Amino acid sequence: MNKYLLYPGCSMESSAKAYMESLNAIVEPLDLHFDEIEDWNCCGATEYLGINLIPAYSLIARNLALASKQKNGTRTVVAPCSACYLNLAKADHYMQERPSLGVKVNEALAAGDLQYKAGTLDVRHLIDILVYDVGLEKIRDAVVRPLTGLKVVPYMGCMLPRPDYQHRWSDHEHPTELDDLLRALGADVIDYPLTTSCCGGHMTQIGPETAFELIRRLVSDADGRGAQMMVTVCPMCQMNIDAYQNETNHFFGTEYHMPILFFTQLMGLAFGRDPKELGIGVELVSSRNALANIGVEVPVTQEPAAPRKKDEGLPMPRRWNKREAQKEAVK
Amino acid sequence: MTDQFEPTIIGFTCNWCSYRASDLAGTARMKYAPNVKLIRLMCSGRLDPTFVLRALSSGADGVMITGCHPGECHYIEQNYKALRRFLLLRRVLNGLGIEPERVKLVWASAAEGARFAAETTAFVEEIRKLGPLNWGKADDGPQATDHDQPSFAHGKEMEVPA
Amino acid sequence: MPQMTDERVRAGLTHEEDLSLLHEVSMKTAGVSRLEMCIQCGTCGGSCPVAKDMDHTPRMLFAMLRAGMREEVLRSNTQWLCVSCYHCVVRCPQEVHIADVMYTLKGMAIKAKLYANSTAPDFSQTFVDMVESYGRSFEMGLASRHYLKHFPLRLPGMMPMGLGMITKGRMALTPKRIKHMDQLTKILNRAKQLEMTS
Amino acid sequence: MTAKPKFAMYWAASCGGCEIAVLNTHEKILDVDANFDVVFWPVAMDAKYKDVEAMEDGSILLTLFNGGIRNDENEHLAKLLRQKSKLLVAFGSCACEGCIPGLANLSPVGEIVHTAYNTITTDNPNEIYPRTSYDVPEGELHIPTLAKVLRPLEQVVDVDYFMPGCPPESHQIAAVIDLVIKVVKGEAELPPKGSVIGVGDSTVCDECPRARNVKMIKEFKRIQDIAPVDSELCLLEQGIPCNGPATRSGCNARCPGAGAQCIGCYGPAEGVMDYGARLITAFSSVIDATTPEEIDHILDGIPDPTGQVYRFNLAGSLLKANREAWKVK
Amino acid sequence: MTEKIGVYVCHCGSNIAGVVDVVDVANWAAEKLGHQGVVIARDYKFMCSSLGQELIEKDIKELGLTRVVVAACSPHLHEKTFRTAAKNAGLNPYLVELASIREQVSWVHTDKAVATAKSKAVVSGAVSRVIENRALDEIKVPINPNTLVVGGGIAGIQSALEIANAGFHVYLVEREPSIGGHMAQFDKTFPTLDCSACILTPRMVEAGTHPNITLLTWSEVVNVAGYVGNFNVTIKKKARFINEELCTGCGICQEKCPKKVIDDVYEAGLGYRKAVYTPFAQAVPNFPVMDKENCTYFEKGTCKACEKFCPTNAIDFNQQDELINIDVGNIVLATGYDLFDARRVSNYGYGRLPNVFTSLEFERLSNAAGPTSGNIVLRDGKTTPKSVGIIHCVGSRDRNFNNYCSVICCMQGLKFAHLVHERTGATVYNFYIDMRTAYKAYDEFYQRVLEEGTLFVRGKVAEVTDAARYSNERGKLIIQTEDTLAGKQRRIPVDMVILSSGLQPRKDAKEVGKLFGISCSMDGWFTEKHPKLDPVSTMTEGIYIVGCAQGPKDIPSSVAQGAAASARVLDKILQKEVALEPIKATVDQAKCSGCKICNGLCPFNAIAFIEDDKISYINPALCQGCGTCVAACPAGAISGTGFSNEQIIAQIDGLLLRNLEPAEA
Repeated sequence: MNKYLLYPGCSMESSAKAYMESLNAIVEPLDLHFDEIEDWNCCGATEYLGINLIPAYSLIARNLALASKQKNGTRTVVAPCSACYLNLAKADHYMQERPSLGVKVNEALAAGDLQYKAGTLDVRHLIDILVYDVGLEKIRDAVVRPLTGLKVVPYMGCMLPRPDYQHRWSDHEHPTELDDLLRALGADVIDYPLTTSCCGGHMTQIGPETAFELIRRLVSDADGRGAQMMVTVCPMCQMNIDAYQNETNHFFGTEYHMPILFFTQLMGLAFGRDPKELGIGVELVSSRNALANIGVEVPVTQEPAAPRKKDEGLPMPRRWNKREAQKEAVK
Repeated sequence: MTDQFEPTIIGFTCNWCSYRASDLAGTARMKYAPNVKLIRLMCSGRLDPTFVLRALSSGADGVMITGCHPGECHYIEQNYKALRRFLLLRRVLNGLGIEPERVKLVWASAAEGARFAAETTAFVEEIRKLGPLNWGKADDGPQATDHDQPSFAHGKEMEVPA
Repeated sequence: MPQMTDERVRAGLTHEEDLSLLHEVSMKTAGVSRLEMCIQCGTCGGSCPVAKDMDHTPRMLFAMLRAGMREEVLRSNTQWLCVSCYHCVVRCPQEVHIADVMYTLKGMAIKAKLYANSTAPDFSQTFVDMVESYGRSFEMGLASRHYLKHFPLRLPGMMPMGLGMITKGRMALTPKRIKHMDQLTKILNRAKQLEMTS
Repeated sequence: MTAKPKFAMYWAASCGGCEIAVLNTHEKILDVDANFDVVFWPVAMDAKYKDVEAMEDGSILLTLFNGGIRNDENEHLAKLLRQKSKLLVAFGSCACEGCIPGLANLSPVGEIVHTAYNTITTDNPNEIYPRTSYDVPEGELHIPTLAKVLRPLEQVVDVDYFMPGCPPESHQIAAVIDLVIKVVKGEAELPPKGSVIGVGDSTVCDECPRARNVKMIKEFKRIQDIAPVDSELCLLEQGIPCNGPATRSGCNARCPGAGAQCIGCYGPAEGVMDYGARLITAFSSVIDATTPEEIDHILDGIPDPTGQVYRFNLAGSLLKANREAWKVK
Repeated sequence: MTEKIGVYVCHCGSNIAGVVDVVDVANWAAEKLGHQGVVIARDYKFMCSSLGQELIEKDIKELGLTRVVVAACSPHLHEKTFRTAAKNAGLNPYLVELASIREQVSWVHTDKAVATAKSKAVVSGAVSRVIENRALDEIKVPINPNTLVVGGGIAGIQSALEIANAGFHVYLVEREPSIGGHMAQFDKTFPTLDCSACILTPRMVEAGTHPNITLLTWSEVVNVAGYVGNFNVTIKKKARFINEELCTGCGICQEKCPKKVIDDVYEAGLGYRKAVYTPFAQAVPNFPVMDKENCTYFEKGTCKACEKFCPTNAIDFNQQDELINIDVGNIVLATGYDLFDARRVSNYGYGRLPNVFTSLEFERLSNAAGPTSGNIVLRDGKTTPKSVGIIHCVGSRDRNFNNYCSVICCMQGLKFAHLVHERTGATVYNFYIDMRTAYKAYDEFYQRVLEEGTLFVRGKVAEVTDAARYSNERGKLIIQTEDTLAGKQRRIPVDMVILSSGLQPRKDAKEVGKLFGISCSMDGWFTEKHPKLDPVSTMTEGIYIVGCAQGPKDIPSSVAQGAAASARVLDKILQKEVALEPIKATVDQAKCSGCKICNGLCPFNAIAFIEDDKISYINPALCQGCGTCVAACPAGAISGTGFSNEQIIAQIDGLLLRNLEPAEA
């Protein structure tokens, strides 16, 4: 059995729930075992690094420190989210490249009785594990319902193959790991030159118009190449292309309908799992028509409820208040 | 003059790169710490660990070994051999209670006079921080422990059975 | 700073060249920035997916850093538009850690309060606040609060999406907190102290 | 009948194996008795220091002195026997270069005494330690005082000949005895003063029967971690840190011949200033790696490098001891 | 016996005396080092002047000095001067030691007291050391007048012809079936646009027919033994399966051979050849070679079409590789370069996007004798491009690939721009970081290409893609770059992209270097003895490097180096013998245990193991004197002259002032 430490990352609990569910569904046929890092915290995404350097790296390093403490017979940390993967790998790398950073981060960690010696863990992405540890052979063997006829573009996104501190990927620009994996599932893989182009990242939040253009490029090229769906390895990519596709269409006056699923969801399908347990159907750009090509019926999920009567926008959580938090902590 | 400790350091250079680097530092009139006295070898591969041990036992506080950069050895690859010896030597010194930092390996090409000067000064400062090695004095031979001033081992009263 | 002499003012030199700027940015960057190695080839500006929206291409920004144009650099929107796609980083022939320099410039701009538009810094700050409170990020709160402040007009258009996310169970309505928040707080507080002193 | 020349043997800081080795010469021991008048040999016959003190200076022809100088008693006897002997031989590894007792030079005296008297081997709840002098009704009692470090004989007195080995091989002892007898009979000449005797002129590899090639090692391993050890091939080539290349020949490569690595008891080859330096360079020369990381990784296979290269020679090495041990007042 | 040592402290004008109290140093040496044998210590304004030298010579003669220490400048400057002075006075030159108190003291320190004290220590070290110096004699060896040239490109051909024309014999070894090298593949040569074949072919023919040149093509050097003047070289002559005695080069076998093979070497993968082939029409020699891997007979055991049709029965399927042994005195390495593999820059799409071409492919495309007869067309073989982008610095000046500038790519890119313009009239873009046209008539060529209307964009291209964003980009290759002069990102759609790929060391350069006992730089080019003053010699005497083996360069420079190395070789040949430095290692046979630890340490193969005696032996002529084996011998059985253990230990003690009388220490 292959054992790993899992760093799920925040989105796996919410926007990318389908990723988590489908991951859980493929663990057993591939004889994988993941132990979640206990009490892991957010990696800071691309935001924290822009505010403060040492706190940002300390935030990331807490996870590494917890992982290195947690003994389950492995020193490999697996992150399914590309941004998390990059942050963890980057902290590990820079703490070595610039030792003074490592010293300071450890000083901060010491305040929480933790420490981390850079270089003692291997930080890897889920697809790296699947392609290089499990191997395509074993994946191929587990396929019971080949995805023959499903035309997909593999979308690796940017933070996975770059900057690639540990030289884990076949290429920075056109890595083929996802292509190979999807081919092993029997899908029709279309060569996608934009496979590592950016989905817009946080620009959907801070500069939507910039982001829409990036999303348009990706969706339009995939569409132009006759893809029925895009396949991704990253929650952020999935979120941007799925949730903001409609907005993008509005913005440019286009009518693209390009569903995007996680590669684990397709693996689950190929392994014969029920679409329901793979979180299929929760995407906003429905994969129903695409999957109909291979005879998979997408379960009906609740359609958006009617807007609330009062035009009050989305419910807001209360603003963060330190005192209240302390009270809550006392409870 | 201040009373700060002035380390005595022996430096070994190879004939082709690092000695020429020190020549270049000279021709460029770069100033650096005067504590290092150089011995020119043909190659850092000539460096017998005996030389380092001898220097340390004869009163040097540190030893600086210099040679061509890896891959640029005049003798093709002999500096790698120096590197291997150096790494094992440091481990042995550590076992003998000598801070491994007292022996340093610096690669400097013939063009790197500035690097040679900077590394020399930096090393002198590192050794200054470590303080004197004092091995030369120890060489005078050990004195038997004093009867009247028993060390920790002899300090406790011996209980005589009744 | 030396006094600005009349002739300099007459000559149109309105600022002092700050030759330490490059070094400062380099030192504040995680890892080894190699910023001083830039040969102005333009690989970064050519690679950038959002270059067209930037005030300056990254390359130009680096030239400006060299020229000591502190204010212009920190006011630029370039660092805020960076999407961290790392295309420039892996292609840069001089191995300049461009994305990390962008992070440094963001931090410097926030500290100097020099940014043309507060959307991005606010977003980062909101995100950081969430993480510092819960230990996890909380998309719902983040997105809604952020949009409300900066794109209120866009919000109605986003509503179907937001609702879709909620009804499909993809957006939690309440944030999740890690168990040992106290530990994380201690670590971050210490880290902030260290940041101040370094 | 002319008086037989006088012979003495003394045992300072050592294990006693050298004495056994002399007895191991079998009937050759009878030649000693036949040709010499044994005047002082505490392990074999009763004798008092004062008897030796009473002897005329230079009256003993041959003294085999084994053991290093660890305390003031050892030092006193070394000086005394030097004074009384024509030929003083540093006999065995301890007298020549410190040997195993010399490894105590890696620790300050305090720690040594503490280890001996108050760790797992000794139940000492009241922390009682020996004192070097003690008043009893009968007067003041003395026990020898430990020196800071152990010194080989040569560091204390002038030595005529050195005969290394732990212990010296019996066939070599026999040969030396034969030689001295011949010299006494006027049939042979003594080697130059300061010579190392009872040894070969090269290193252990010279006598080692194992086949050898150009060596490139990817890892060092302890011999017990290799299975099976190739019985025909050079041990160093198999990654076992064998001290043979740097160790003086004369033992007929006894250990490598028997399947164990040489541990270096015969000390350095002729003219070598520091034995450990020779082993450092021997081991590092066979490492097949170029980056510091790789090299360090390979070196990790030698867990105690100082002990490995100075097992027998620490007290006789250029640095002689650990710095902490020196520093103790 | 005690030595009589003279110590001479140089003022070097004020260079030394300005910082070091030279009089004090001399007095100190006389007083404190007297017991070591210092009988005279003097200071003098300029020791290196003839008067200074005479001073030493006079003392040697009159005082009977047996050792001399000169405290002056770096030994690299004047060691030879003072050794010669000693020699003139009858003292062995190796009994002189130079103590550097200028480069290592007065020029780098400012405090006079400190500098004087350090000078004393340095002098003390030299005095202690010089006592241990031994008289040494230079070693002289005769020179074999034959020369080996490895590599039959333009540099090697030039070198071979120069030596052969001077009347000495040359063996010219070439790995490929024909000499000519990369130059034979080119169409035009910059900046004059001479036809490459027109200027190269006569040289090839001359080399092929020269009575003093033995041409060994389809051959490789497999072993080199010996040393300057006396190399023994083993060459493997690979089986051609053609009897060269009988073959007339008529070409019928090629015509009849049924097996077509993609020609990856000469045609850069754009064209075909047969299984039996001469790489090109003007090949020298013009005997074909049988490609065993692809020959139907070797594959299936039948065919032999070539044998059936050969009019002279020259086909010999039983031919074997042959080892040839030759003795030569000097070796010239002209092993050339490999083209950078452009597939590594995956963002340029070579190998994925059909209409991205490498420079070598373009050379073949534009060559009238090439696969398209000189028509510049797209990969479909017929469409003429309307717009072409030429990308400079592909794989060069880039830490992801090669750090260095490949020198020729700018001019190559300009040449391509000109050829595209001239032959197709297409719009041409050149994308560059810096335009490097620094050589005679090169910048003029740049001007000419500017005049022709080529569009220059200053910016390193970020990517070449077929992912169209806008309608004008459909079906095109889009070159995305920052136009750094305009400060804007641009996307330029073109039909064809040409990558001006860089040069890189031969992939086996390291092994070849090891074979010949020379070193490679970090980048992998062979290292010259001195980058400015001795660019064709190497640290191994008798081995020279020319052309791109030493670093990227263009044709004129390669030719110049080829000729330069020949002058060095001829100089050696005419001297008839060569003196070797007597800094050598020797094995004490009695002490050697035959442990073989030193055997793997010598990169010059100077250490041999004598099986009969089970001991190691060092060949003094091969030994370069680095001393690594001396330091390594675990038995202390190896000693080295010039830098003996005794000398160095004495110098350590001297520098640490351990050599003073006990009272002084």
